Amino acid sequence: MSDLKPLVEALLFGADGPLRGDRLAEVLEVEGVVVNEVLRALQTEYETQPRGFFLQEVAGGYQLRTRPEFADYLRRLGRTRPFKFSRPALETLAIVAYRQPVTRTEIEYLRGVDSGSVLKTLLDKHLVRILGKKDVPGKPAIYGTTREFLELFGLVDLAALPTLKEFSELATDADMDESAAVLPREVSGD
Amino acid sequence: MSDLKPLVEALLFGADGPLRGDRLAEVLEVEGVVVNEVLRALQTEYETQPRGFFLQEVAGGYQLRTRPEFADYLRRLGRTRPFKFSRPALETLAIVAYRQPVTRTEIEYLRGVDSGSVLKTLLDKHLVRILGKKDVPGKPAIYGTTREFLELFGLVDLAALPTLKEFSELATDADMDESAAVLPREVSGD
Amino acid sequence: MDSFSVHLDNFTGPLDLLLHLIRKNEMEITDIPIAEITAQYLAVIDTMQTLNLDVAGEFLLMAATLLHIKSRMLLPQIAEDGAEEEDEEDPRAELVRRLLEYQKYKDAAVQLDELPQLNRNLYARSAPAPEVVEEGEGEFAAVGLYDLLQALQQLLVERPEPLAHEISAEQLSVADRISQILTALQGQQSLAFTDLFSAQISRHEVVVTFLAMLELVKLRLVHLLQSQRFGAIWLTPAVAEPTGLDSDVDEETLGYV
Repeated sequence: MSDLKPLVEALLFGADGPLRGDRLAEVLEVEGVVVNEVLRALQTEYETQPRGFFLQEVAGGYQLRTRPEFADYLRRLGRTRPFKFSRPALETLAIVAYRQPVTRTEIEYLRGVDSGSVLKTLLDKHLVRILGKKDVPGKPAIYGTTREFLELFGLVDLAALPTLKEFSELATDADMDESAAVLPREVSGD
Repeated sequence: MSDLKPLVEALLFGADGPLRGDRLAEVLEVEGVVVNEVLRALQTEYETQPRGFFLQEVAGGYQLRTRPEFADYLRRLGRTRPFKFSRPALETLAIVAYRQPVTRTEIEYLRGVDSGSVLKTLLDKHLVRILGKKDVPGKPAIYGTTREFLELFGLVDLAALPTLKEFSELATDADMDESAAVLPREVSGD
Repeated sequence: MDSFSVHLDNFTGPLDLLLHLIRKNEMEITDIPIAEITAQYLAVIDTMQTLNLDVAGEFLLMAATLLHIKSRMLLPQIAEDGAEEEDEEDPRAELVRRLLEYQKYKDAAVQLDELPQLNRNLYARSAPAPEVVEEGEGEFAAVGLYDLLQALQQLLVERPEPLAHEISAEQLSVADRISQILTALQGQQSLAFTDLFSAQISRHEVVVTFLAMLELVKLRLVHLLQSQRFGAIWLTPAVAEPTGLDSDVDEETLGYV
């Protein structure tokens, strides 16, 4: 088992996306339980040792990612630029994520505004996809989130989305600050 | 010094190529000698610990690379690299999907280019199949999509293919709306 | 009232603006003082200098909704037999439901944005190890229906004729609506704004109607009057015979195409 650790680390390191446990088992020609054991051991190791990265369970697989506390420095490298979500984009994405499968009409009823262009941008960015058609008159397209969406937000699956708060009254401005909380963080390297 | 190790590891991990020592010093805002010390310490660590990767000095910089002894396993990962759709393949597939039953001549009329090899690839991939012969002079083969096509796109049946109408509505809205750039890429400040 | 300093650009939509006004005034969601909130809402709309029409339509639609609720609140609910109707739902109920529902997703959007995000808070390796980069063919890369549609769309742009029949987005235009309103007004003293809509009207039509109405006011073909007592909007013809104009309103010049 212990001699598999460096090898699994190498595979996680070399993969170009999250690696599924069963894929690892296939490549290593070992049982899935063995792989899971190694993955857990690595996870513990990265947590207890002072490392630059950790093992994240994401989109049904496992991926090595840098620790969030180093984000400022990595941004200075200027390698990949983060998405900067507008508030309409985030609202629309949240509705698609939580309500999928959802039609454009439903999104627009919830938001109270036309959401065609926002939806198109989310489709362009591969965060939202067309799942098919709804079996109602007019056969509107139904939308859902993608694997890339899970990867972007570091979610194992849709069940890992933060729990929706049910409101029975309006939150106060202190509970939910209009602008400050929603505006994307400033990411420039200054 | 020792607290810089995880951070330097994160930077080496996240960089998209070899990182020069002076670039690291700049990002970390420390002296070059400090960086060199940390790099040497990491190098020793990776050699003495059972790790999946090592630090290689390359092209005037430093890069984390998987250990050569794991190359065979990494190649196994590589062999199942997903088949990426080329633009001609996607175009041809779209025409077959929406216009089936369709002949090669019709496909080529729409695309304006020879589509024989693309069509062959799609046949090989079992995404397109020959439905029969068209009852016109020359008896050309007529093409349609397969069950695998439906599975790949997560469709119950062909009727679940979204119409172009809804799609063009999204596209038109986006063209009209100047706020189409809802997800501008962050302009980095350095 | 500092509601005049509110900029519409700061709000993602009319529900967002309403939420802000309600919170700012510390109003009770289950008992919104509809007259007050309507006045404040309209004040914000009025002070808008630059009108992004695409957005404005929806803000105006909400204004109409508020005015409608206001009039229903003032109107005593009388049933056929003259007795007070008790089962009648509060006219504000649907709006309250929508506000609460909207608030839920607005909050979810904030939570989503707070999640550690790839390439913002954490980074993965950008390129696979050299050993992995090797041309091979395995499974298909995830490709969405959207990509398929986009490929087709691109073809349509380049060669529009063959597949063009699939696009038939026949929707009511502002110019059409202007003609219809003028026709309806012919020979009338006035027309209730609500009479312009049937029960099953689509959201698109409501917005188009609003835009048409604004255009008619701008062209000085129609006056809008609001009755003191019920707050309903009435349309009255500004000219006796709006001849000729109902037939050749040019959509291009209106800028709504």
